[in-house]
Amino acid sequence: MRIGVFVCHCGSNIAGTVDVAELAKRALTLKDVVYSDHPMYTCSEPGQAGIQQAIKDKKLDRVVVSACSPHMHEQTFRRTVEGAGMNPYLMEMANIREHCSWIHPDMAEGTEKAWEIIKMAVAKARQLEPLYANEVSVNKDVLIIGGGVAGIQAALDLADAGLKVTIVEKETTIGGTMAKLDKTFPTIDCSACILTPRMVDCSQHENITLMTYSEVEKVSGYVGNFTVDIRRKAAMVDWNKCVGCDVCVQKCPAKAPNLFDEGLEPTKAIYIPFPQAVPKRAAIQVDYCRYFQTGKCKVCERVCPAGAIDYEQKDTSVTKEFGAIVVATGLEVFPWEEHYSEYGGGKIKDVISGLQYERMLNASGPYGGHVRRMSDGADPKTVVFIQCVGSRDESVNRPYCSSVCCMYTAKQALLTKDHCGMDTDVYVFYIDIRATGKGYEEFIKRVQTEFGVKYVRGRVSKLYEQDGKVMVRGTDTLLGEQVEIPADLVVLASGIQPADGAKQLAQTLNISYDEFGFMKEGHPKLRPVETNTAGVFLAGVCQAPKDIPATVAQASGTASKVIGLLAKDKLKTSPQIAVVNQKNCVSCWKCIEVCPFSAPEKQELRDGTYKSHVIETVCQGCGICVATCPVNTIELKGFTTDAILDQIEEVLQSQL
Amino acid sequence: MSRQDHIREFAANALTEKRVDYFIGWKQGYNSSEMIPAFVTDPAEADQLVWNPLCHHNLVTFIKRNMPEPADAKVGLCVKGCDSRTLVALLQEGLVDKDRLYVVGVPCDGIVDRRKLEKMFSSEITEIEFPERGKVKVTTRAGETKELDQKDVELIGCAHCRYPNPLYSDNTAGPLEKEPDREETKPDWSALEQYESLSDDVKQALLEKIYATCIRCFACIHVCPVCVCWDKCVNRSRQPELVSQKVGPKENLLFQMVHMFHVAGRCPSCGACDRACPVEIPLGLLHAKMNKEIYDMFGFEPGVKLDEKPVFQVFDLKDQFGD
Amino acid sequence: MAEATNNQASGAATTGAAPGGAGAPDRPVKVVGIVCNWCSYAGADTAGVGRFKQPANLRLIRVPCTGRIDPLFALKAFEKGADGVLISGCHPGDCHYSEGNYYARRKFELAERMIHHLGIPPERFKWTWVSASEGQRWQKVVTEFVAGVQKLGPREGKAL
Amino acid sequence: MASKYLKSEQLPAFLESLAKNARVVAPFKRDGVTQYEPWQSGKDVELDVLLAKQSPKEYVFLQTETYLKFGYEMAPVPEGAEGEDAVPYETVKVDPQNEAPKQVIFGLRPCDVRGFVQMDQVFGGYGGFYFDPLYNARREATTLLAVTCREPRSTCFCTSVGGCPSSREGADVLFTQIEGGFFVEPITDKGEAIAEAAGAALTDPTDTQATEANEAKLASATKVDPAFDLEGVRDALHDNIADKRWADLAMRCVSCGTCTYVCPSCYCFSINDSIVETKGDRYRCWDNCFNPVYTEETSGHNPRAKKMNRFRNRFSHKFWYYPDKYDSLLCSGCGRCIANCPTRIDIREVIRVMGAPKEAPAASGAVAASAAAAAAVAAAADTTTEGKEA
Amino acid sequence: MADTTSGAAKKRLTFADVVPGASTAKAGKLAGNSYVPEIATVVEIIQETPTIKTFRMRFDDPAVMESFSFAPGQVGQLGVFGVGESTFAITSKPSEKEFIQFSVMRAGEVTQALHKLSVGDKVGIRAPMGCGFPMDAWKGKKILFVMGGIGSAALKATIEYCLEHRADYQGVNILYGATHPTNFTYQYDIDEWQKREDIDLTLTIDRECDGWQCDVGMVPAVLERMNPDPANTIAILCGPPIMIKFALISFMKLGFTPEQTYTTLEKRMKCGIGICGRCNVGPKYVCVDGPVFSMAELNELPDEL
Ligand SMILES: Cc1cc2nc3c(=O)[nH]c(=O)nc-3n(C[C@H](O)[C@H](O)[C@H](O)COP(=O)(O)OP(=O)(O)OC[C@H]3O[C@@H](n4cnc5c(N)ncnc54)[C@H](O)[C@@H]3O)c2cc1C
Ligand SMILES: Cc1cc2nc3c(=O)[nH]c(=O)nc-3n(C[C@H](O)[C@H](O)[C@H](O)COP(=O)(O)OP(=O)(O)OC[C@H]3O[C@@H](n4cnc5c(N)ncnc54)[C@H](O)[C@@H]3O)c2cc1C
Ligand code: SF4
Ligand code: SF4
Ligand code: SF4
Ligand code: SF4
Ligand code: SF4
Ligand code: SF4
Repeated sequence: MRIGVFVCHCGSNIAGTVDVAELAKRALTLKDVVYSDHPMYTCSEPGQAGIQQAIKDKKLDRVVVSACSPHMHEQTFRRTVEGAGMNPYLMEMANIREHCSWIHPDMAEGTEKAWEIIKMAVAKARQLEPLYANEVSVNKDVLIIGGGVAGIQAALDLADAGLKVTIVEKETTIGGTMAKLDKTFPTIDCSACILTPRMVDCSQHENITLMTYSEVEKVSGYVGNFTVDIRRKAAMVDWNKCVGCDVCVQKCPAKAPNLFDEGLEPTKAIYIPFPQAVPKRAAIQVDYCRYFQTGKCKVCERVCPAGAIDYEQKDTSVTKEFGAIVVATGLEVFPWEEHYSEYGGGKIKDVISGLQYERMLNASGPYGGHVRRMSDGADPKTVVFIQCVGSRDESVNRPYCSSVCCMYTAKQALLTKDHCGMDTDVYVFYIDIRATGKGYEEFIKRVQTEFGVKYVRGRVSKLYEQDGKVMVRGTDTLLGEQVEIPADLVVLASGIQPADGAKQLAQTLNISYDEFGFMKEGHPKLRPVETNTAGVFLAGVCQAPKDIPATVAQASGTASKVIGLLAKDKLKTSPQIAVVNQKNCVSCWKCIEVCPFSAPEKQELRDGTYKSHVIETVCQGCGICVATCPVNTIELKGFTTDAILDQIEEVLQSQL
Repeated sequence: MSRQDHIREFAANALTEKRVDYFIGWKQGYNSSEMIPAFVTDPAEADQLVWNPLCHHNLVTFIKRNMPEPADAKVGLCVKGCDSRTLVALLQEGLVDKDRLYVVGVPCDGIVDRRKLEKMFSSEITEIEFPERGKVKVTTRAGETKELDQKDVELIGCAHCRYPNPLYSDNTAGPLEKEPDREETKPDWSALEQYESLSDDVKQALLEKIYATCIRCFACIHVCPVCVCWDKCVNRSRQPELVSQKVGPKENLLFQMVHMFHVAGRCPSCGACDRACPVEIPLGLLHAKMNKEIYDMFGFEPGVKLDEKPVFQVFDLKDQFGD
Repeated sequence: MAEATNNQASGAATTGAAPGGAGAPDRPVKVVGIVCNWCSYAGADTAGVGRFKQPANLRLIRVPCTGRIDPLFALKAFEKGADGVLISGCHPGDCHYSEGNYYARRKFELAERMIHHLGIPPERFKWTWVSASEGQRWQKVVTEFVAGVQKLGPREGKAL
Repeated sequence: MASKYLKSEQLPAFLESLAKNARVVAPFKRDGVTQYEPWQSGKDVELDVLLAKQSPKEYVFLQTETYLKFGYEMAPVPEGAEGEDAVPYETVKVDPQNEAPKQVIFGLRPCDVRGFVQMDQVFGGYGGFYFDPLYNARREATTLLAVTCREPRSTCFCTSVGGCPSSREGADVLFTQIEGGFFVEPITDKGEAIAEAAGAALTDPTDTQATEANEAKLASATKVDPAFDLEGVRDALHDNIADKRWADLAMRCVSCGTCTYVCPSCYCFSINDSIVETKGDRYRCWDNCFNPVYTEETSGHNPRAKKMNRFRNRFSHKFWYYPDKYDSLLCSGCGRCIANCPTRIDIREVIRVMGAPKEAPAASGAVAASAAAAAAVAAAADTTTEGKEA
Repeated sequence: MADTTSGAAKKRLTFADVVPGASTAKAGKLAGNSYVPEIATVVEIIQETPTIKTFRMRFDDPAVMESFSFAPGQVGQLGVFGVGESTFAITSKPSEKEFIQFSVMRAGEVTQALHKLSVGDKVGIRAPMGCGFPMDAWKGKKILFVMGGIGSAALKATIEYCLEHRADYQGVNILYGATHPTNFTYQYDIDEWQKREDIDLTLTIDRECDGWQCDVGMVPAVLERMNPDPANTIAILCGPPIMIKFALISFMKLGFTPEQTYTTLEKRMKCGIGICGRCNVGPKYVCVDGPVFSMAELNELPDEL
């Protein structure tokens, strides 16, 4: 073996406190080191050329660059040696700047430590093996899970860029939460007016395939080559025939809860969520359908002009291949009824959630936009809003801020005045106002001053019914006194949480999530739309609470990342990954158990036994499996156990 | 019917009816003071099987990776309370095939520590009888005979056994033994206290002395039922060479630490390793401490619940240690 | 045990260096650090960039993730004569591979307790979390740890 | 050579005299376990426990023995050198190790001694094979002071393999415990030298003491239970090589190798290197044929992959392979492997079953006093009266 | 072959009997410390196939180089200090005096370290070991070499010997198989052999491959097609265990007797001098009784190959 050692001066950055010339000389006494040099700036043009020259002249087969942090220049020097025909992974760096010269002002001390750092690097270099990056071809289709505004935005961006997109949406229509909203803050423009055209775009775009009423069941494969099983739920209606005429819904005799209207008023067993649904197709909720429950009825079948009803329909499953996956599963309203017994736990009719109120305000909602008391349908005179229900509340395990409630409460307060008249008393109980977006603070001010909404700082401790009113008891912490307001209607700014089933989906996709089920980004700052599983991206509230502008921005960001990824025909995967030496594998499967990416799999050998095998393209090279394998038969290339042990021994050599 | 008769009858039936190809139990060794594992294939030999407080072998060892051949053989097996926990530990990880096993649980009221006995007599022990429950009658080669209380000569773990009744079995040999109230009482680690109270230097010196005697025969590892890699043990590997093949107190102790980490969360302190060590190294000292700390960290007892996973193969976001 | 000559006594024989006499009790201690690439190695870089002075007793080994660190590495280091072992990685929740440090902390915690059981004072082994931005914290961790180890002094002639 | 008498009280003084010129090793009890250990004054030799846990072989055939030290050096580049000359080149220095301090092992049993005799053939170049300098250097520097067994254990079977509890074969001095002390018989020159060096600690024995010693020897020989008939064992093992009963017998074995490590005659070893940076050593250390990776080749192919193969190898080695090569057995009947096996695998049983000719199935239970045992007793009686050169 | 059963020298030898440097064959075996390798320097490295390199080394001590000789079929322990030793067949020409050559397939630890060597690096060699082929006894016979993969290394020296003493043998016939054309070792020699009239060389690869002109098929099948005449022939077989297994069946089909069929065994070994007890197949030790065995001998041994 022939190792070359290059001890960088880095101007005076290193040479100032480390005797680089001395180290270069001493390096020649190390086993296998046949060449050393101490360039002024190793990373500079001449410095790199010097390394390349030495590789050729001295027939070096390993190079140790003793300079700055590998985070700084590992890539640089890998390219350097590669340029001289050497495998890039045969270069090792010794960090004698950040970890030495810059923190040890004493020359003698610094030089001594640098010497040991170099020795360790040489010891590691001896263990290095040439590694070769794997290339995999890339499927250019993208799967988007969730058809809310995030999914829609990403889909359109991607489709416009020429990529084929499939949206899988679990409801019968796309649109998500935003489709339920009335107006949107801070501009008070109509939610449907801006969303529905985009929904229609989606359905008409030649590059977009909509798969509504569907769910992702199984995902296998890896970046560029995912295989996904998608289950399409049986709607009991043949969607190829259904024209969305709504006749069946009108004639259906069976009532069913209307989830789109957040349960305010019932719909029918056969339903179309809302008039602008895309696709606009009917589906039967079999649990409520008279035919399915009693075996008699079939009214819809009789009335359907298209003959689309099909009571025998079964779930179907399709398997598709994708190159990238975008998760945009959005949100769900915090189920406050289960947690806030002090607010009546859902038993007081005139206490409703913010999203229910959106439906109430909405002109296409159950009450045509008429705000009314749920108990008697009367116009409310006093409306009280309570913020932070299920947000920033440790006691219900929701310590995070839902980020949109302050704003939508202000919006709803304003709309209340608008719908019910300026003389309506509107109170908002708040803890802090978070209005950080563009024009948001101004909006709040307007609501307070222009519309006379009374903001009370404090928590509401109890809601109870008295004389047909909802008594709101709380403290005004600014005044420091108890307040009690008899309200006609109380709207809870219930917080938001990840969509139902987000955790399971994350597990299916092998991405991580926090304890609430929000999916985790690759890095909070630097990789905000990627996940740690290559090829899986995030958009919208599934990652963290955010409002529509932020959602859309993130969705477009994601789209551009996906485009960037799929612009390549081949993907290079890092070769610094785990490999199983199957000779010694005892099939204990602990590696499979612990790998965060499900990279190891059971592989059947010719003799019928099973041994572990790491799928190269899935492995991210963390090495958790390596430290877990009891027989140490998995090696992490580039960080082998032998290399680590050799470094340990090298450090302690003088100790022995 | 005594437990022993139950085992014999069960084994004979299972073999006759071909429900199992082998039945693993205990039988007498070269004299009545030694019980050894028995592999019975012929129903007629079932009456060799015995059950008494000398049946210390943890038979789960024989089914871990070197299950009797052929690979689809069905095996009948006796387990005591502590043995059953090692079986559960293997089942938790899917390392043995439940469907090939027929497990006879043997409720146990304590196993005699033969080594403790040996140290009480100057002459070789040639005969041990159990005239009544709780009594041990020992006869030596020199002809000396002595009757002892079983409780006085039991294995160290038996006094505080929390699971005298097998936790996994298809059939139970006789009535259950009385169990401690596990809600009320915590595991007892008083045996460790004396060691724990020593100073660091004294501990080091003591360990050095103890581990200097290890001959690296690997008996401890090979009898350990939950060690699944015995034939590929990393302690014998040169690539990577985690532990040198040299013998010396450092290496020997490191080698035990490797074993310890590999069984952490899976070893219920069944004591098989301790009893197998020819030079009588108190290996239980490590395992008991490990289990104590694991209990302290996770409230976890290895090999108790079938649906649990060993604690080091999983994690919990809410783990409370570290800074 | 048979021979207590250099043949059987471990380690010492390999290099031929005289073990006992070498390293007078006042020699500076040697601490082995094993850190993850993404947080603590970068944190140490940050400390360097900030010119935060640290004792020169630490030697760092870079691994991708704390999940890669077998607790036995620490024991191996002690076997080979390390005076202290420091392990550091990303804060829980920040693991580059999302879960590595959750597994790791369980193992390190057990390792720490067992290391003490072996008679190695707890001050000689530390595992902690330092993020890439926490240069100052890195400095503090290193300085305090090394000071603690130095106080106990070099380890000589111990079983492990 | 004249026999002597050593008073029990004189034993420490006697050992002290030996310790002047050599290291003295003897069985001692520590924490209830008897082992051969270097003697220090004040320690009480343990002779009541018949056999130390391990055989004394580790004092001659070390468990870890560094036999080569080596160091790489990069030859320094001459000042001002250029081109190829400026490339440092590697040299390696090797330094063979073969130290063998003088030692006396006291208190071994005749079966322990026999272990050495058997190993001597392997390491000593018998039959034109290689001569092992490491073993032989230590062997030559070692003097063996054997003690006649008083109370054979139930696992002893030396008489079945041609030994006897008072055998002089291979010993330098034989001690026999009698009333108040030991009857001491120097056998070889080395033994004679020891006796001389002991000086006044040894006295001339009386005739009664000689008779007493004789009786003690005879008594102990008859106390060893016959285990099997050696006749035809080798051929039977050969014929039974593919017999299914091997697998049945091996069933209970856990393949640990304890039996081989405690055995006075097992000698398999491995060779390993260790290196830190440029300096390292090559050492040999005990290994055993039960080690599952013992014969495993790099490809993963293992000629003795099954426990049964390894099990069969050990017993066949002792009673067939070795005899074919060296014309004697590789077992001294000490029974250590039986007593220390975690599952008490009984070599006697194995030989009874597998060493019996195929057509005549082995009689279960003990074999009637075999010819070999009878002969051994007779021989014991013989050797007591007159010293015979080994 | 060593006389294994004589039990002749019943006296325990001492150092005095083993004079270092003694020259008779037997004393030579007993002389010195057989564990201490001779130091040699790598003088040339030839990359034979992606996983096989041939190393030529020269003993640092010129006297050792000069006196070094071996019989075809003999092996040596080649080691890298700090990593260990492994057994390899000596592949130089028996008459070669300039260097000693081994061909090493990258497999485990030692071979990996060997593959990392550069020219000028030091190694330790203990050679020769074991017994060679009874070349003298085979004079006047036809020799048929059947080899696969790295098995060629074991037979290389023997082939060279036959070619050097071509007149002594009635015929030299080589059948050499590899998985792929790039996996043939000694390509330069093969070219040479192909040109020679007095060698009958058949090359075969497992599966069709572009540009391949010789045979296609597994060695045993090709062997049967070749249909060699067993009369006055010695067959020597070496290759992976699976090839040996099936080639043997073919040989028996072709009418070869176990006595005229030879192979060289690979067993894990450490000491290489018949002590450590690792390479035995029953009472035979590959390192001293082998590695060369006739099938007749092997049939006597336990089924532990
Ligand atoms: C009461 C209320 C009022 C609000 N008012 C405003 C406002 O005025 N202005 C503003 O900017 N923001 C407002 N917001 C926030 C806004 O609703 C969100 O920012 C936005 O809807 C997030 O979009 P999304 O696409 O991420 O999620 P969503 O709109 O929730 O879409 C997610 C979609 O994914 C589908 N899905 C979920 N799981 C799966 C699965 N497993 N498989 C397939 N499909 C799945 C869902 O059915 C849904 O269609 C308000 C929020 C609430 C609760
Ligand atoms: C007589 C003989 C001749 C051989 N000739 C050649 C040859 O010419 N070219 C060649 O490439 N290979 C040859 N081999 C095989 C070669 O010895 C192994 O490939 C080599 O030992 C692998 O060692 P390793 O250190 O790389 O593997 P590791 O698995 O790391 O080896 C560890 C130890 O196991 C031993 N070992 C493991 N496998 C074998 C094996 N198959 N044979 C012997 N010892 C083993 C070695 O002693 C080594 O020190 C020969 C083997 C024998 C017995
Ligand atoms: S290194 Fe191991 S644990 Fe990490 S991703 Fe790869 S296979 Fe999974
Ligand atoms: S952890 Fe290791 S031994 Fe277990 S299955 Fe995975 S690779 Fe095999
Ligand atoms: S059983 Fe005892 S002597 Fe044998 S390896 Fe284990 S601890 Fe060491
Ligand atoms: S380590 Fe010992 S106590 Fe623990 S399971 Fe294994 S044999 Fe039993
Ligand atoms: S094989 Fe057993 S009885 Fe024979 S010498 Fe060895 S240990 Fe003693
Ligand atoms: S016979 Fe006993 S001691 Fe020997 S390997 Fe088998 S179980 Fe271990």
